[in-house]
Amino acid sequence: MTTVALSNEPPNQPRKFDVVQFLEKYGVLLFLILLCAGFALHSPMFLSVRNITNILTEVSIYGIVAVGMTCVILTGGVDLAVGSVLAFAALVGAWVVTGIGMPNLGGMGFLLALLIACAVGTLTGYVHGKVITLFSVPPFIVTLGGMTIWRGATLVMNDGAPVAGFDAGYRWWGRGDVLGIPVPVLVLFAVAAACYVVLRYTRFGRQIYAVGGNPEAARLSGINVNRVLVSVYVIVGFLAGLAGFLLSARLGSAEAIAGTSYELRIIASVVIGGTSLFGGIGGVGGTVIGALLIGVLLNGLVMMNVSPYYQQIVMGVIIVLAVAFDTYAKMRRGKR
Amino acid sequence: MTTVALSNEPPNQPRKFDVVQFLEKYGVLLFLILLCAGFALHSPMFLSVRNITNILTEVSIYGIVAVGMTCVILTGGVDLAVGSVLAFAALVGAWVVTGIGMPNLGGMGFLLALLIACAVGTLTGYVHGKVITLFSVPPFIVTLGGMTIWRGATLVMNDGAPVAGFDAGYRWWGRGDVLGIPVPVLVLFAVAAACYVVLRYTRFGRQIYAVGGNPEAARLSGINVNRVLVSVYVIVGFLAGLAGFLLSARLGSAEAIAGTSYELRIIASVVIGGTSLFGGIGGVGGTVIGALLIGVLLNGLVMMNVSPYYQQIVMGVIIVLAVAFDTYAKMRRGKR
Amino acid sequence: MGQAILRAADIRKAFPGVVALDGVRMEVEPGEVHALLGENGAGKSTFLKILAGAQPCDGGELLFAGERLEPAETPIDRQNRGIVTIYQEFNLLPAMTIAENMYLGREPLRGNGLIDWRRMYRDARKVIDELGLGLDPRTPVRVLSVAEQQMVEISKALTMNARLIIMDEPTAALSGKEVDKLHSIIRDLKAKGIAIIYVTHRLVEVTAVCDRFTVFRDGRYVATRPVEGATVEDMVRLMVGRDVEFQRRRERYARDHVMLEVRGVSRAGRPGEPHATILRDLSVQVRAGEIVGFAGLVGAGRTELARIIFGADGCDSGLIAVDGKAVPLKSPGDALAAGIALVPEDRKQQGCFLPHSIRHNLSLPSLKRLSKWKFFVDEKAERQLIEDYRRKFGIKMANDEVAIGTLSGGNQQKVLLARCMALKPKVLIVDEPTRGIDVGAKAEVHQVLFEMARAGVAVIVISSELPEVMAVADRIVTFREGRITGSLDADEATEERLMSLMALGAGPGGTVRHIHAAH
Amino acid sequence: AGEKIVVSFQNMSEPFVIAMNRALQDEAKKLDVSLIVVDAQSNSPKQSADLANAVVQGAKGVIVAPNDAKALAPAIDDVQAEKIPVVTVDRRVEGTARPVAHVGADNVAGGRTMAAYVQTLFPNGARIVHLSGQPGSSSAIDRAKGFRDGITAAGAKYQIIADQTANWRRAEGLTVTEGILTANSANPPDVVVASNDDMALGALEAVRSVLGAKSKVQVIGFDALPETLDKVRKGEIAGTVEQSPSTQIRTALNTLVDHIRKGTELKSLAIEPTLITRDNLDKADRIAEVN
Ligand SMILES: Nc1ncnc2c1ncn2[C@@H]1O[C@H](COP(=O)(O)OP(=O)(O)OP(=O)(O)O)[C@@H](O)[C@H]1O
Ligand SMILES: Nc1ncnc2c1ncn2[C@@H]1O[C@H](COP(=O)(O)OP(=O)(O)OP(=O)(O)O)[C@@H](O)[C@H]1O
Ligand SMILES: [Mg+2]
Ligand SMILES: [Mg+2]
Repeated sequence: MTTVALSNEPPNQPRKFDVVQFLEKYGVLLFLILLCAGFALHSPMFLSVRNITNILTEVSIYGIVAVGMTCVILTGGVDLAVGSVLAFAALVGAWVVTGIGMPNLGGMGFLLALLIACAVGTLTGYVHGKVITLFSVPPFIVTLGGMTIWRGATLVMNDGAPVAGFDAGYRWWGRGDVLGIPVPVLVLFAVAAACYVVLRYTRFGRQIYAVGGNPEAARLSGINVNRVLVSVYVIVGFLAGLAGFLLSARLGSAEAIAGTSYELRIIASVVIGGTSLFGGIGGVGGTVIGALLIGVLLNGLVMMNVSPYYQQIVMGVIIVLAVAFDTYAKMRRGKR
Repeated sequence: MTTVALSNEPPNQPRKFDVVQFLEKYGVLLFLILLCAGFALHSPMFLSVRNITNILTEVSIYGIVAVGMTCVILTGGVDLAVGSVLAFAALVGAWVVTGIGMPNLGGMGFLLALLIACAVGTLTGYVHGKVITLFSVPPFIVTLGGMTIWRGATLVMNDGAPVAGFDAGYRWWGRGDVLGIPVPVLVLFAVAAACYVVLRYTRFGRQIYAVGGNPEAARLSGINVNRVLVSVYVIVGFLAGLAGFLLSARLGSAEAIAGTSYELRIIASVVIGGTSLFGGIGGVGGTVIGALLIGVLLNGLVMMNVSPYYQQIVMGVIIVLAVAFDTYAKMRRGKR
Repeated sequence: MGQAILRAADIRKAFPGVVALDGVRMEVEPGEVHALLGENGAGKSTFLKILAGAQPCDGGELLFAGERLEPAETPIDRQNRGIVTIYQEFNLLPAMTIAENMYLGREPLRGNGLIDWRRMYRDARKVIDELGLGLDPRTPVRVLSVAEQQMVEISKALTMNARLIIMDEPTAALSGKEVDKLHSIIRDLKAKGIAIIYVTHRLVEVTAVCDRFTVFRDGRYVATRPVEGATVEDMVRLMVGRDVEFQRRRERYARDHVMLEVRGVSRAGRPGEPHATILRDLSVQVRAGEIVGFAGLVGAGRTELARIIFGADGCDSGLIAVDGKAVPLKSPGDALAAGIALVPEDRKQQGCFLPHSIRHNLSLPSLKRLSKWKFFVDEKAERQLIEDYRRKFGIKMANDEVAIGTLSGGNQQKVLLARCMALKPKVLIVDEPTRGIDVGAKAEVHQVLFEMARAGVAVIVISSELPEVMAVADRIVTFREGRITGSLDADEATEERLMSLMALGAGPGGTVRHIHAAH
Repeated sequence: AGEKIVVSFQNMSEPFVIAMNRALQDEAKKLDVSLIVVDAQSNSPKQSADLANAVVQGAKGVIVAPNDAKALAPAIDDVQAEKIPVVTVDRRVEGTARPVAHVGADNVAGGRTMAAYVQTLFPNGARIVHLSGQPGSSSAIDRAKGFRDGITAAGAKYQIIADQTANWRRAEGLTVTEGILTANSANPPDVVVASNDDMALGALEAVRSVLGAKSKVQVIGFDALPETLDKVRKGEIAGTVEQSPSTQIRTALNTLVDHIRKGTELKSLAIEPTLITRDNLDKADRIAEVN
């Protein structure tokens, strides 16, 4: 990647709002809107409330993890283990509550599952972060290891079989809604908003950017680089656990193979959203747009009845186009 | 990643050979040797010629691609499309020669398949490189797109069905041997040696390091950065095509799903071998060791009949350990 | 006047929000050393990058040796024409060795087309020795100090076949001895008919080596004059557009209270690590309100000691106390908490977050103070802070949201200084604080250091410019080969006395090195 | 074209599914229905989303080859709640609110068929190498379960000496088997049983390369791919279990279309897994594709 230094936006916003500038800044968003318009023209049901709800629900699961992944990538790291952690955390949670007999808890068993899933996710993230910082092993390797380790652990747990049989309270988290908005979508909004605030308005957020932008300068600015690094892996682990719980609630079963190859889709969301894999540049707004782009593509191509094999081709082409368009818009903006 | 600086060697060699220093420099190699010793103790057949041949043959297919991937990663890029390109190139090659009736070419049909596979691989790499440089889209996105595009194309080609029925000349490339050394292994040696020489003894090799180490400095030193970038994707594409041909020769069929998720194993080989994902640091020697480590693990754990679920756990742990050990050895070396 | 080798006319260049060059011109003759002067942000580096082909210009005409230079030409095309550039910000590859950097893209080849490593190292060694650098060409660049990196850049330029060498602030990081060496090389080059464009903020150097000078102000051409007959004051007046007063002497604010105590710091060198000088039993006391200058040749261990005090590097033994309390030597975070602040010498590697905004760069270590509800950044207070320092230092910027990487070198340095000032430290260590800062701003920086001292801060100034150390410090501590060799009151310090303390008994190359044990 | 039918497959790069899809396209032409085929790429959430899309797209009927027995239940409930008839093929779903018609073979039974065949081949006992599919996928679990249960029931003279996975892949089938055969080269196994044909074909390559072309080690597969059938005919592979993909999907489509057009009841149909050996090759679904 040749254009690291100059082509990018400082991680803060202009003070006055300007539509053209906004669209040029979020070229992918513009592209997404055009894409949606295209799908809507072709298939009238695309913009139905029902379909939009479908898309958002589908997006929310990996979108939640992608928000956490943004923090990790901002530090110049990566987490390949998210898919496995998602499955592991959900399975442990579901296993414990169904194992000890859920109804006994007075209908609140799901809360226990939620807590356990999040705790497991957090813990795995902590382990990754500690190994990365203590032994200075590249995040790619540590989380690649984590990816197979937690997947293996998931398979061992219930001998590869899924755990099912949740009560309505549990299922609500995946299938319920509040004022018509599905619960997972609400969770995604909440998580994205929280992360946005953290990255943009808090000291910790600034530290994340600093560590990714120039680790040595960050250290000399008094930042505890290792603490920041561990924190971002903890965050993404926690969110993977949360997403795992929501997914199991949505599917009504916690599968051992859940989230397989999610890591790529999640990292893609982040990168499509303009966050640099080299760290220090990007943000959570772009990630949500990136996740939506993938979700819209997956849905729209099916709606248009593109044959599955061709779908893969079209999907690849459009993703590349979207990012190329984004770069072009940014360049144009730089030229003015 | 906070520890970029420490873990690396300038790409020039010590003048005198020193075993301790060598082992500290190649900590992963030492680890690999210890690992082999462990397996050998446990399962006597591990060190049999037969088994070593097995391991080497298995390693050679993805090792060949990993050599090319080293060049890509040295420039700070990545190629996620290698698995798909491998399948696509092999299938096109096999499809053409079986389609036009192989034996007609006087037993030399396989040469045509080899040529076609390499050409297809080269072409896809060229496309990736051009898109990356012309539209300044991050390599991650372009090759992620490529990954689904070429896989889709492969599935479309023969409607997802494998192509089989190769003659003996074709099969020789995957199953034959020269003086007891399997052909794919010889190819790996040749490819690795060639790449080593290129990286170490040619201007082009230096340019690869320069582009990865500091693209701006490279540009100001008069290096045509875009040309170097396109070249490395061409190289890895070519090698993926070659590996695809060898794999189809080995299996006796070119499958549409060949090489699925190979990209991760290949990138892992490179990173385990000490090449930095940020570019500019590393080399092909480490990559071969990394590929061997993965191959030995895959084989050794099966030889020991470790249950598949636990295999994944053990595998993850050992890979992280190996790299941690490597970092430790390098640090120790720095301290003396 | 003879035929000009370079003629630039009406060069224009705008960046978003800034007009960097507004129709500047310049003429250089063969064998001439032509100084290019101007305040920070005047557009010097931008102009030179356009000459070098590193940046396109928006308009104007360039003639080199009678030929038109096409705007589309790349650095390599310009290099082939014989225009060689030493950029203000280094462009070295840290993981590569000195020789590899020097010959990057032009490696000597053997008959079979493969790189001739042996010859490359031999040739590199020759050039390095000519410069009196005393470095092994196999040393990786990442372990070099800033001064050494600068010398590598110069060596690299000397290996090319040049007709015009562009030097953008080549001496900003060098101490007297290296500067003299460079000047003698420049004279050799000049004798060979090679033209040189020389940018510096140390105006005495202009008098020493240059034939003519051209001044830019705010992206505009001001004047070209012969050096003969011009005084430093004349140059300053042209640059700034008014007279600048230099404060020669000032009051002293030193109190009796010892603010910083450094006792018995020792450290064995670690090959392969940056900043690896051996330190032997260093002890220094700095009182509240006192300004202590560290003087020494390149590699004497000044930076090393500063980094140890700041907790950035470890040491084997020693004690640091601030205000009577011992400080753990663990991390910069601890040091900052104890009230020690450091402006590092390498602004690109250790100081700036290049793609981030000026605001984020300036306020980062002070965020604790600038926060509300514990975790949140108080952006109003933050903006106020930036505004204060923008005014105080005259930082030239479009607004505080632009990336620091787009600032001129001198302005970046000002932001980093402001960053440390904003911390309101008890102990302030500045390593080459005025590196790349123009004369006017330099006086302002000194003024700020005095203000800090008056407020009771203990200040350590490391500078390779002896006149600067002598002008600023109350007391000067001299270093040689990782030892402290003396401590002189500013009143009794003369350049001769300092030089003898800094260099006496030094081996070839100024210091006894212990590098490259890596091999 | 006629009614819109949505067909959701679990993974369209699996040879078994590819065969199903071919038969499906053919049958759809005959019945004059308009098909929307979607690929879940082994991803339950995606398949759920695809089913939700089916409703939006206005499907008149839905056929699902579920990626997971349990995870698709809610999505199928949703489809049925819209009064859209659903038929599952290949695998059953569990835990739906209302029963779902199923046309397919039982993978556990298929596994048992393999175990029975091992007993037929080696009445005096055998040393067995077992290759299962991708860990966690439900057909892998079921086939392995049926097989292991069958072998355990057959007594101690049948011994699984190595139980590994090759992730459904041919290349892994080859390397894993090579490793196992080398480790046991002092006392080679009698038979390699693989949960799909791709792995079996890989294992066959391994047997040949480690033990030579004349080796007596038998290989048993699952799915009856044309490539395998060819090898069965040549005597290189002992047998393969068939679940008649084309029959399954044709029956499912016909049942569904009849229900939509004529209001007939949706009936489940169990397809018995059959063992294909040299003796009954002609019974194989795809024997026509073998040249
Ligand atoms: N890439 C860029 N993007 C935006 N503005 C830039 C860029 N490069 C330079 N500038 C602006 O152009 C102006 C001139 O900068 P330049 O670096 O040429 O100054 P200079 O004369 O070299 O100053 P100094 O003495 O501090 O090095 C400055 O205001 C700077 O902020
Ligand atoms: N063993 C070694 N290996 C490599 N480099 C070494 C070694 N010892 C010393 N050096 C070099 O010498 C430099 C020591 O100089 P340091 O920066 O500590 O002193 P200084 O007096 O501040 O000099 P400067 O004027 O360069 O700032 C180190 O930066 C390093 O580059
Ligand atoms: Mg400048
Ligand atoms: Mg220094």
